Amino acid sequence: MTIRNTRTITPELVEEHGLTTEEYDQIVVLTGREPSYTELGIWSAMWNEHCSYKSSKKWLKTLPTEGPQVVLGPGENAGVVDIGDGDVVVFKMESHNHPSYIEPYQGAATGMGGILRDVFTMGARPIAAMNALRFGSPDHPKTRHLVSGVVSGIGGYGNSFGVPTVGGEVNFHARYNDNILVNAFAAGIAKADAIFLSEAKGVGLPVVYLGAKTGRDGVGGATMASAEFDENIEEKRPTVQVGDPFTEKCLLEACLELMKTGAVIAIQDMGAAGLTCSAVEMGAKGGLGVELNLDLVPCREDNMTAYEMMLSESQERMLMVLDPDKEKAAEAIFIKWGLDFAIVGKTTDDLRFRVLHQGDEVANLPIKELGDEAPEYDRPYIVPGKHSDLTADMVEDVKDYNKALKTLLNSPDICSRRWVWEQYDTLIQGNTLQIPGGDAGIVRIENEDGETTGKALAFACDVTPRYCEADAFEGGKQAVAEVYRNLTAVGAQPLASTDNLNFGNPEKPEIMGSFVKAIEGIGEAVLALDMPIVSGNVSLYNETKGQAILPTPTIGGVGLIPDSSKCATIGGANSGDVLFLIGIEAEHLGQSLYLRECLDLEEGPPPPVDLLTEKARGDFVRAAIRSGYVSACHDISDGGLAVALAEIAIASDKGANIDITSDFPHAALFGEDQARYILAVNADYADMFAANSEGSGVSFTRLGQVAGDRLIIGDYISLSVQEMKQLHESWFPEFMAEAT
Amino acid sequence: MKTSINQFPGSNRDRDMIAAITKISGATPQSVWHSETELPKSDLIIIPGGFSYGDYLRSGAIAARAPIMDAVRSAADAGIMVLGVCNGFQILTEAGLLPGALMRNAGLKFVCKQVNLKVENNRTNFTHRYEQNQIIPCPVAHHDGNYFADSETLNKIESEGQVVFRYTPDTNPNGSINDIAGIINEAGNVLGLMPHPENLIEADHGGDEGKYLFESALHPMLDTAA
Amino acid sequence: MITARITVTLKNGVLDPQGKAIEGGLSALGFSGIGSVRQGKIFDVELDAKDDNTALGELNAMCAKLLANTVIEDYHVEIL
Amino acid sequence: MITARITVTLKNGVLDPQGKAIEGGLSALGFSGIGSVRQGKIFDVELDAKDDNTALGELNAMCAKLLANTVIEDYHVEIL
Ligand SMILES: Nc1ncnc2c1ncn2[C@@H]1O[C@H](COP(=O)(O)OP(=O)(O)O)[C@@H](O)[C@H]1O
Ligand SMILES: [Mg+2]
Repeated sequence: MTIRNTRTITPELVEEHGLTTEEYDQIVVLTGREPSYTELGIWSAMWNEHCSYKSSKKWLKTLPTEGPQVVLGPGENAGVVDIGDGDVVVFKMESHNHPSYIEPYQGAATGMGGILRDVFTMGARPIAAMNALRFGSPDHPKTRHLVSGVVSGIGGYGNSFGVPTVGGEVNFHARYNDNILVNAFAAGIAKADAIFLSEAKGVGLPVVYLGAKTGRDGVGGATMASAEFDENIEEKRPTVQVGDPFTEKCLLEACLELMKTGAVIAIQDMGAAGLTCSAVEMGAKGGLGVELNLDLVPCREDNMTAYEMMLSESQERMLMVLDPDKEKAAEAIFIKWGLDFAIVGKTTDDLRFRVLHQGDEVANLPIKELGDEAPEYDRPYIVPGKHSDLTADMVEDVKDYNKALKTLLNSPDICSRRWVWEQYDTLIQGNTLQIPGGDAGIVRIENEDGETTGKALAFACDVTPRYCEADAFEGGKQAVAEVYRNLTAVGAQPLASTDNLNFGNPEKPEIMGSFVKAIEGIGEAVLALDMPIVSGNVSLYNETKGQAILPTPTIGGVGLIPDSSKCATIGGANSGDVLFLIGIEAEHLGQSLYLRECLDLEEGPPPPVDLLTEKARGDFVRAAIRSGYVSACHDISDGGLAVALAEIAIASDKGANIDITSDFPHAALFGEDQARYILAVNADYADMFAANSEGSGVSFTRLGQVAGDRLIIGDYISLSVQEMKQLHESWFPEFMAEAT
Repeated sequence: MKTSINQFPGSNRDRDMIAAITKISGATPQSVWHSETELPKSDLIIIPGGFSYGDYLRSGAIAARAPIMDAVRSAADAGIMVLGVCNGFQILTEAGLLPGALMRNAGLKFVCKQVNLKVENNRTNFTHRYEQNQIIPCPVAHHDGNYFADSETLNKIESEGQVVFRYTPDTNPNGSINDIAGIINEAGNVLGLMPHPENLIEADHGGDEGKYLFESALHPMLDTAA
Repeated sequence: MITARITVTLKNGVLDPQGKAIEGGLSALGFSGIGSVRQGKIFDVELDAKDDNTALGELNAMCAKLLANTVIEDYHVEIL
Repeated sequence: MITARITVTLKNGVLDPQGKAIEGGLSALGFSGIGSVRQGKIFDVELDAKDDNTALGELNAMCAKLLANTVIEDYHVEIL
């Protein structure tokens, strides 16, 4: 099938391209005439929600993005943060939700590919990856298939590429039945003075196409859906892109080698809307025009038209502006790695985006307007109502706490994710200090000669969508706070964050309202906890048949561990250690997993987050870990104190005796009040630790001791570690093994 | 002792291997690109892990036919030590330097986890620093580690002490026949194994049991047969 | 027992990194004149069915439900 | 251009974990009466050769040298 440039523009065609009549009118004005078919494709690619952020821009601007640690905030392929000694960490998170629902393996694989490219385009070698996944209800017929495909797709790409996956999240909820979420995070390390940007500089310089060849992958998903538009349709082409991690690995090595030669003036990966988006962004950012000659583009398929080439989303490709003096050396590197290297155009000084194909000028558009002047909407919104109070005395007490803890440990959202992460290479590169299963993944930092520096980075990603659904503002705060806590719990100083805002249709005022409130909450929290947002991604319209997903603003965070010999993990508790609770006895059961898993209710407000308390306790815990006497640490989140204690016991393979009594044991055991940690402290230091807590004004309780092979919590709970481990480990593999 | 490391497009544990050898021997190994036809003078040739050529077709198949492999074959014939780890093991079997084949894991999934290995033969130049029958932990990370050989080959390698590492039966991660994790050739100078000793050489890795394999190979016993 | 062969191939236009790598591998081995290589799968299935027609129905259903990923693959069933 | 299909199957007696898993998957989906499933590969090759015989020679050589691992696999070449 070929889609010719001569198709006449009809209102239907405009609509199929996802443009409104008003938008189209503006396009005609900016083009100065009616656009050609290829031009329409280019406008629609640049002005769609995904590339233009037209519904979200106004609100994204309100997020705190600055701080002394921030080298480069949002706007480039990834954010850049200083980690001392001339090194920077480069990171971002991105969604590949819709493609992963259509074709879970390839969708997730190409999602990984895209985020890895974002990181190495900037000159950083990827050192860590994470993935935050949301699936529908476990009993939905499609869920297993999607879990299995997505996980093997992420593994298939990341393992072959060679980046360790050190963390992530998996949740199940019926609201994701028809819209799963696949958010992938990647981080890389570079030298602060060797960061590469997409801003083109210099007139008349060669624009070079790098990497894999262009096929019809992903061309115009929207137009493809209607069959009658071309009399020459041979078949309905799949719009699915297939990932090729092998080519991407070669592209990584070739790009890093190339960057060392000084040949790269500007570079941009081809992600969504491939050639169009990368060329326009490079030119628009640099205040330059770009001219492309499509006859020179390496193609995989015959007879590709201009429209198809401009809109193809074939993977593993890059565009760069080259220093012409270095052309030969640059080309040799790409030949060595078996990749395409083709000069396909040049920079110009006329601020036009011109595309030539077979002797015709198929597009001639104003580049700034394409890139920077996309519509921006202030969509109407309604702030969602709040739940009325749900105090502990209003919540049924199940009395059988053993059974409740067993239910929680064996529940879809709390059970061990080992089934998932054992399919990921968590060790490659030889620097992983903490694999998944702890609060944060830890990777030590090497210098350029491969020697360890003593420093390490910690990575975590979190959001609790059920909290966001109940109260987007508190939920947004909580997502940041939980990342902060997870990083702190391994001894890291949170540095900065990235966000992946997954919501439903922004044209619905309630959805827009939760989006706005979530951003407000995130903004407040990153400011208070000093974790500026340096990169991110927005994914809207996650909605099917009027049913939107739970609001899911995933936050990914990076923290610094200055001395990697001083970190804590969940599994380090030793017999005889004293267990401390940092924080106070829980009383909040609203939106808790106790409520959902034991009572089948999703009610009440989420636990409120007090950012000052969060910060004070975090600073205290971090300092304690760094002084070296904390043998294990874990924050308290889903499932409350009892689950957190069980997780430490399971990970450390040790029991514990905990001394508590409460008027509301169900709340004390399972309440999800925020800003709390459990620390195991060597008994010799326990008094000192208590005195320090006292002195710092941080609330704490001496819970009991690590001992034996049972977890005994007052008169409420007594379970063997063995049994808890079995329950915790078995849900996932049993679920995946079950017949559909 | 000169070590060289063969790199193919798609190799990705080459960096881990270079780091490990450098740490253990104090000298940086020489990297050799797959398109070379000659090896620098080496006493130990290592083929590292990864996904050479994407592991497309079969793991290690295309790499096994790369130009450098002729040089590796000649070196192996001349008695120079050759070590293949993970993808390196797959490449050595595909090249016919080791018997058998590595098939898709029985669970059909990539698996990355710690297993236990039993040193079945410590009388080799790669394993003399271990105790005979010593059980060591070691990580694996692969999709195709399910060792297979026909019964004749199997009998032979079993009876000649060519099975050097075995998974303990409870930790076999891939369904490999007889729990085989690593084998050596008849001459005793070519070893292939699926696990990653290079990712277990220091306290930060949670143990250093992998180091002894490299120390053995870097300080071979004089004149030993398998 | 009826014996059947199911052939699953990538749809046209879908990238086939395996085929591409094999092309490269073959040229490196000195084979020339190769236009393209596309890799596919076969499944040799033995099944008990009362006649070929019933078997065909079953086999097509197996493809649609499990053996082929119809988003990117085509399939073909043949009774041997 | 000559178009050929190469079929590579596992030798008898070589365990086929993928085939086994598919058997399991099919029964789980409610398909009954399945005796066995064995998975194999096909390569659709286009090549320039002066005649079918030359092509066959080339294709067989490709199999022996790269496309099949004769330790575990058999192959078959067919000109289409
Ligand atoms: N998709 C995934 N990939 C890798 N690791 C994961 C994934 N999902 C969960 N994990 C890991 O499992 C552990 C438990 O996850 P979670 O319950 O979300 O932790 P927390 O409550 O500390 O945020 C963490 O170590 C996390 O990194
Ligand atoms: Mg979490």
